[in-house]
Amino acid sequence: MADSVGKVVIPGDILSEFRASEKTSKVALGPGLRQEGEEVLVTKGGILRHKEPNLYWIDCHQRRYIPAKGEDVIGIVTVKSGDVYRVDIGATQPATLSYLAFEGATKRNRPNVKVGDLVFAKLLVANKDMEPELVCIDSGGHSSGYGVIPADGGFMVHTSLNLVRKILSPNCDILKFLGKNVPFETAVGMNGRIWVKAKTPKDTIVVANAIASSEHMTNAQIRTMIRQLLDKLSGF
Amino acid sequence: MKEVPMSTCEREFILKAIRDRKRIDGRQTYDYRRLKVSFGMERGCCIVDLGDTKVLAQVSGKIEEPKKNRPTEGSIIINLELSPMASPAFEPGRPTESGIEMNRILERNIRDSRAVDTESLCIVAGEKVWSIRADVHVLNDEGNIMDAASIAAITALSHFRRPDVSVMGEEVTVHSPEDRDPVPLSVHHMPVCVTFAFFDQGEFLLVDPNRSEERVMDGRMVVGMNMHREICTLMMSGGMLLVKEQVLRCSQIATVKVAEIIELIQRALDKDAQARQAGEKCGFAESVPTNKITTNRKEATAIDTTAAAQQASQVIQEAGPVDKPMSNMLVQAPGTVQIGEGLVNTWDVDDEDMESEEKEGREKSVTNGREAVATSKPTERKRPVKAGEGTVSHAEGSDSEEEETVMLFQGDDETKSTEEPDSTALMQPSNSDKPAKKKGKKKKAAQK
Amino acid sequence: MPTDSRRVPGPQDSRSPHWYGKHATRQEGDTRPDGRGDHDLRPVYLHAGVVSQATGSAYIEMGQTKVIAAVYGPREIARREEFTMKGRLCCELKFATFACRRRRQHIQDNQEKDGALIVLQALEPAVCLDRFPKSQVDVYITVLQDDGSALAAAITCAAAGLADAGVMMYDIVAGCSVRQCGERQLLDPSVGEELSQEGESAEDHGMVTVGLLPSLNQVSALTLDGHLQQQTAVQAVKTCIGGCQGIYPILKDCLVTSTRKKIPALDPKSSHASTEGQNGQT
Amino acid sequence: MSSTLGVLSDAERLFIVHGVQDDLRSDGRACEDYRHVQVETDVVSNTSGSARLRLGNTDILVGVKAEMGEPDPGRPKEGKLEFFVDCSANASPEFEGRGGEELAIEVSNALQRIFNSRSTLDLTALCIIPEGQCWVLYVDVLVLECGGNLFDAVSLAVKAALFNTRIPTVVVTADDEGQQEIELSDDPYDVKRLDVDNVPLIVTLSKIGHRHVVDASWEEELCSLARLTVGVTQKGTIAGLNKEGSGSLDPESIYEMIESGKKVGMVLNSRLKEALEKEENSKREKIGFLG
Amino acid sequence: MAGLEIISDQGYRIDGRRSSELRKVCARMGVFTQADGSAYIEQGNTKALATVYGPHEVRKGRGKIQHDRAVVNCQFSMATFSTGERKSRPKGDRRSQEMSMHLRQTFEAVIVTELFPRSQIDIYVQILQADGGNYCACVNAATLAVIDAGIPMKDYVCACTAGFIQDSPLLDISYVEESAGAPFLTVAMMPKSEQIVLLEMNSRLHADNMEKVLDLATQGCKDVFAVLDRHVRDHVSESHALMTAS
Repeated sequence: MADSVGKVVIPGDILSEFRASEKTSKVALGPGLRQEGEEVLVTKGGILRHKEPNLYWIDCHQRRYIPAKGEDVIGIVTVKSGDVYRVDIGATQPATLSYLAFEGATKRNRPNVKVGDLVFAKLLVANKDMEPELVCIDSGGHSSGYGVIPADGGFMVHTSLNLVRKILSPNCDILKFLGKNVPFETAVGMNGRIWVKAKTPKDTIVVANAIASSEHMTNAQIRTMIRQLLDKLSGF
Repeated sequence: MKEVPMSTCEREFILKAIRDRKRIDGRQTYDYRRLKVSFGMERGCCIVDLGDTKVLAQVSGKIEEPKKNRPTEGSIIINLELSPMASPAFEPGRPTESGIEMNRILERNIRDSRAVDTESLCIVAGEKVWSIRADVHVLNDEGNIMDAASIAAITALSHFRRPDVSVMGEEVTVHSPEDRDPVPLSVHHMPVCVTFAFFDQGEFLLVDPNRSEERVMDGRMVVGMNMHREICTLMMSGGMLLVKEQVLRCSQIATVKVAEIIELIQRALDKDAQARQAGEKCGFAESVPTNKITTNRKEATAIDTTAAAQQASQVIQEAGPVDKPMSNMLVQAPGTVQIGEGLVNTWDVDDEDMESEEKEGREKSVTNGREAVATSKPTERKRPVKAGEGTVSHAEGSDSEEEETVMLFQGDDETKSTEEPDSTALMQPSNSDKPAKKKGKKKKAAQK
Repeated sequence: MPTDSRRVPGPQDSRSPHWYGKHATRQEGDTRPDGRGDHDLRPVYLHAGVVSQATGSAYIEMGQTKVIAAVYGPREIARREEFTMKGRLCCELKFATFACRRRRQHIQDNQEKDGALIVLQALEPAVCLDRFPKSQVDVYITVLQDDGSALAAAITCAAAGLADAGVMMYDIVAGCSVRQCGERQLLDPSVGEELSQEGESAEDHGMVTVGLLPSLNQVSALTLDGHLQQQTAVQAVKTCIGGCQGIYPILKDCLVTSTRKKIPALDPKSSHASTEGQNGQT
Repeated sequence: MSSTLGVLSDAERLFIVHGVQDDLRSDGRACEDYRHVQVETDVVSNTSGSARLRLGNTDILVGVKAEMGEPDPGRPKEGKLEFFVDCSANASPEFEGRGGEELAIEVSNALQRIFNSRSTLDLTALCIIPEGQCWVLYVDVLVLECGGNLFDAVSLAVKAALFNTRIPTVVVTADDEGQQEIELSDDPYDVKRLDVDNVPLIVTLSKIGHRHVVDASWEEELCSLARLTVGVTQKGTIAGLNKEGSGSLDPESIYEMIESGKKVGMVLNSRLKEALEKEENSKREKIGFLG
Repeated sequence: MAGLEIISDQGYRIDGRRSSELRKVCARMGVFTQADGSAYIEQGNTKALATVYGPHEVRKGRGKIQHDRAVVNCQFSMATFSTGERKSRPKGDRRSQEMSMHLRQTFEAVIVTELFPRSQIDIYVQILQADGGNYCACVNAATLAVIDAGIPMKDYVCACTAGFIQDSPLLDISYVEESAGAPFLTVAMMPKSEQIVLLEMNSRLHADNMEKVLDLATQGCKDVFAVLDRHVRDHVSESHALMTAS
C-alpha cells in the first residue's frame, strides 16, 4: 500500500496493508476510498495521496462539485421565491440562501439580489441528506469578501475542481506571477468557478484564459506562458 | 435537465467584449473554429469537428417503391438527431422547436436545392427506386450545430457509395461490392450553411457562434450556399429586426466562408480516396491522433508571437531535458503525472499578417486572447521514429500514419488562400508529428 | 389500420373467411332461430364479485354474449384539475380482439368510444356523485364475446358492478335492446338478427337500446340506429322498457346473493330461496 | 356539450330556466324556434363539394373530396363514406393541440350513426367496379366557431355539402385481356350528383326544467342536464336517436320530444331544400366569409 | 414542368398578372363574435382565417410564464381539404409545427409584449384554401386579427413572396409557380421602417439576383400594407359610425 502512494489507482483496486502511524492505530480515509469489511477499496480513479500522520485520499479529475461544509463557492441566483433565493452551485441540487444571510440584512432592509447575479458564499450546511445552505457572512457577521459579485466587467470561467485546488495551493504561484504584471481581482469558488476582473475586457480575457489553461503546467511552464502573453499584450 | 444557468455577469461581459470586437476564445468576428472532417471505415460515414462541436453523419440506402406522384425519382431523407448526449438541454423523445427548425433548414438546404440528383436513383420507374437516408447525430454541442450538421450531411452524401444495380427486363440484380465496385451518388453541388449571430438588434455580427455566444445572441441567420455563389437556403427568424444591407453583407461574407469550407471538404474527400486506393488503413480509429493525450489535454491554440521571434533562441536554451517516450508513466512535477507521449509544443507561427477588413484595420491583426495556451514545452519534441532534420516532407500525406484528418490551414504553404478580404485564422496546424517542417517555417517567419 | 409496434400483427391485407360464406337464410314463421318468442329474453347469468382486485365487479352472460365489468371505488383524480364539488364517473368500454366475428383492433376505436359514452351517460343519473367530491369512480368494461346487444349487457353488468362496489346509487340500471325489422320487434336480438340485412329494405328497420332506472321508471340511456316511423320508434322504446323491467328481478337476486355471501352474519334461516350457486333462469 | 365556453352563474341559470317555463328564451325566441341560418355552397375550390353554414354564431365549414379506393369487403358493391371532424383552435383555446379531439369524436360518431343505414344515401351509385374500385367520399367537417347546438349545424352543413358534391362520371372499358381501364371524363360539367332527399338532419332537444327547447345556445346548453338528438328525414322518419347528458328523462317526455323533434325536423328539411335550390339556380356572386 | 412556361413572351403570367403585380387581396375583420380578435383574408385563391385570444392568464404549461413580458403562443393548421391532395392530419406534421414557430417568432418581435407580463396571447391561424404563399396569408391575417383584438404592435407586419423565374423577379408566387421549382423568397417586414422580421428562401437563387428579388419583395410588402391599412381604416370608421349612430 505504502508503495502505491503517488501512483495511479483505478476503482476496484484493493489496498491491503496500511502504514499506520505510530501514535494512532487508526487510518483516515478521504474521498475516493471505501472500507469494505477488512479491505479498503478504491472508488475513484486517480492518484493515491498520503499525508502524515495517517490521511489517505484519491486526487482525481472531477468537474461535478460535491458540497462540503465550510467551503467557499460561487453560485448563480436562479429563483427568488419569498425570503429564500435558490442558487445553482453546480451540485446535485440548488442551494438555498436566505435573505438574512447578508451583512446588515433585516426584515425591512433586504439585500439587492436579482435573478442571474453571482454570489460568493460559504457553505453552512452540506451533507448528502439535506439541501445545501449558503451564507454570505462570516461567524462575526461581517461580509469579509462574501456577498453579491458586481456584474460590471468581470468574467467567470467554469473549470475542473483540480485546477481550483491547484491555484489555491501555496506552491503554485500563477496568481502571484500574473498579479505582478496584470493587476486583476479574482474570486475562486471550490465548485470549479473562477471569477476574474481586470481593468479592461482585453486583460480580463487574457487572465481568464491563462488561468483556465494552466491546469497541466508546471510552474516553469506557467511562467514562460505568462511571459509570452505579456509580450503579446504589450504589442497588442 | 436544464442547462447550467447563464449569470448576468457572464452575459454582460460577452456582450461588452463583442462591442469591443473581441471574442472570449480569441477569434476574429468572421473566424471559424478549427474544422476537421474525418471518415469512417464504411462509405458514407463521416465525423465533423467544428471546434468542440462534434457531429456524425451516416448515409444508408435501400430500395423502395417510389411515391405515386413522382414514379421516376428516388428519395432523399435527411434527419437530424439531437441526442441528449450532446448537451443537458436536449431531451430524449419528441424534438424541440429548434430541433424541428434545424431539420427543416437541413432538408431545404440539401433536398429542395436538389443537391443530389434523384432521377439517377431510379431503378425501375414506378416500382423500384433508391431511397437514400442521411442520419445526422449531434455528439457534442459547443454551439453552431447547423453548420457542422450541413457539412457532415453533404460530405457523407458525397462520400457514400451505393451498390451497383443492373436491370434485365423484370429482374433486378444488386451487385455485391466484390463483383462490381459501388457507385457514388451524383452530387451536383455542395450547399453548406453559414450561421451569423446578431447582437444589439443587428448592430454587431459574428460568424460561427460558440455555445456561450449562442445563448447571448438576439437572433441568428443561416445562409446556405454552394460553390457557384448560389444561395440554396436562407433563414432569418427570431426576435430581431434586420435591414436589407445587413442581409446582403452577410451573403457576401458567406460566399467567402463557403468557398473555404468546400475546398477543405474536397481535400478531405480526395485524401480519403487516395488512402483507400493505396490500400492504407482508413477510418476513425486511424484518424485519432495517436500522439496526444485525448482526455485531459486542453485544445492546443497557437500563439501569434511575431513580436517574440527575436527571443526564439533564448527560449530554446531554457528548455529542459527531453522526456522519454510514452511507454511508462512520467512524473513531471509534484501533482502531475503524464501518461502517453506528453504534450506537444505548438510553437507554430502565423506567417501571414492578416489585416481584418474592418474599417479601423489595425496594422497587425493579432489573434488576441489566443494566449499561449498550449503547453509550450521548451524543447522541440523529436518524433521517436523519424530522425531529426532531414524530413522536410513536402506533402503532408506522405508518411503513412499521417492522420486522416486535414486541418483548415490558415498559413498553409502550398494552398495559401490568396487575397480574400479576411483570413480564417481558423486553426494552426497543430499536427504534432511534423517538427521538421515547423522549424523551417519559423525561420521563414523570422526573416520577414 | 393503426400500426401496432408492440405486437406481431398478421399480414396487413388478411381478410376473415366468413365474408365469403353464405348467410343462414332465416326461415319464416314467428319463431326465431333459437326458438324464442319475439318478446322473450335470452337466459341471463349474472354474478357479482368476480374480480378480487376491484372494489366491485360483475360478470353477465345474456345467451352467448359475455361481458365483465370491474369498478374501482372512489379514488383521487389522476390529473389535478380545478376543484369539483361533484364526484366524477369515468367509463371505458373495450371489445376483446376476439370478441366479434371480425377481429377488432387492440386500441379503442370510435365505435367503442361511442359505446363507452352511452354506458357512462346511462350510469351517471343513477350514481350519487355529490357523495364523493374531488374523487373519481372508474368503470372498466370488457366484452368477452359479442353475440348481440352487447351494449345492453354492458349497461346491466356495469350497474351490477357499481352496486357490488358499494357506490351510493339512487337506483340500479338495467339495459335492454330491441331489433326492429319490418313490423316485427325482436327483443334482446342475437348477432345474427342484429346484422341480418333482409329487414333493411322494409319501411322500418333499426336497433334500439335503452338503459332504464327500473324503480324510478326513468330512461337514462336511449340510442336508436336505422330508419323507423315515429309510432314504431315509440313502440320499440316501450318494448325495451318492458325488457328492462324483466331483467330487474335478476339484478336484484344477484345482488342479494352476493351481499349474503359477503355478510355471513345475516341470519341464514330468514333467507328463503336461492341456493349457493347461480340464480336461475327467468 | 362540454362547457368549454365559459361558466354560468346561478342567477343566469335561474333566469334562463324560468324564461323557458313560460316559452320565452333569453334571445326572444319561442321554445321551438331556430336561430338565423346562413348557408352557402361551393366556397372551397379544390373540393368536389363544400358548404359553409352559420347557425347563430356557430360556424361550420364542410369539404367533400371524392377519391377512388377499394370497397369494404363486407359491402363489395357500395362506395364508402368517411367522416373526419376537426375542431379548429379558432373556436376556443381549449381546442388547441389535441384538446378538441374528444368533442370531434362525439360529433363524428353522431354523423356515423345517422349515415350508416342503407336507406340514408344510395351508396351503390358510388361503385365503379364491384370488389374492385369505388368512390370514397371524405367528408371533412371544420368547426370554426362554437355557439351552441353544434350537432344540428354540422348535420345541416354536411347535407348541404353532399347536395353540392359533383362526382365526375367514370367510364369503365375492358381492354383485350380483361384488364379494366377507368377513364375520367375531363368535361367539368359531365358530373353525377348525389340524391340527398333521404339524408336526415339532427334536431337536438335540450330539456330545461320541465320543458324542452330546440337549437339551444351555449348558455342554454349549460342549463340543460339531458339532451335528445333526433335524426329526422324529409318524410318524417326517425333516422337516429341518442340521449346525451348526465340527467335522465322519463318515458313520457321522451315521446313528446320525439314528436316535436319530428315536426321541427321536417320543417328544417324543407327550408334547407328551398335554400339550396334557390342558391343553385340564382348563380349570384359567392360572398364566403367576406359577407 | 418544362412544358408549362411560367411567363408568356408578352410578360403575362398564367393567372394573367404581370411580373410585379400582387394577387387580389380582400379582407374582413371581426368575423367571429367569441374571439377577442378575428380576421379573414383572401390573397388570390389562398384563404386564411385568424383568431386572437388574450392577453389572458397562462392555463396550460405554467412553466413558460415570463415574469417581464407576455408569452405569444401560435398554432397553424391547414384544413384537410385545403390542398389538392387531401391531408390526413391538419396540424401534427413538421411543416405546420415549423410554420407555427415562425408565426410565433414573427409576432414576438412585433407585439409590444412588455405591457402584459405573466400573461399569454394566443394566435390561431387556419388555412381554408391553399394556393401558394400560405405563410404570407397567415401573417397578414394574424396582423389584422391582432389589430382587431386591440393589442398594441410596433408596426403592421406584412409578408410577401417574390420569386425569380426565367431570370426575371416575380411577385406573390402562386402554387403553380411554387411547384415549378422556381426559387422564391418569403419576407415578413415592418413596412414603414423596412425592417425585416423574417426572411426565408427556398431552392437555388444566385447571390447577385438576391438584391433585385429582395427589393421587389419589399415593394410587395408595402403594397400589401396599403391594402391592409385601407381595410382597417374602413372597418374602424364603419364600426365607429355604427356606435355613434346607435
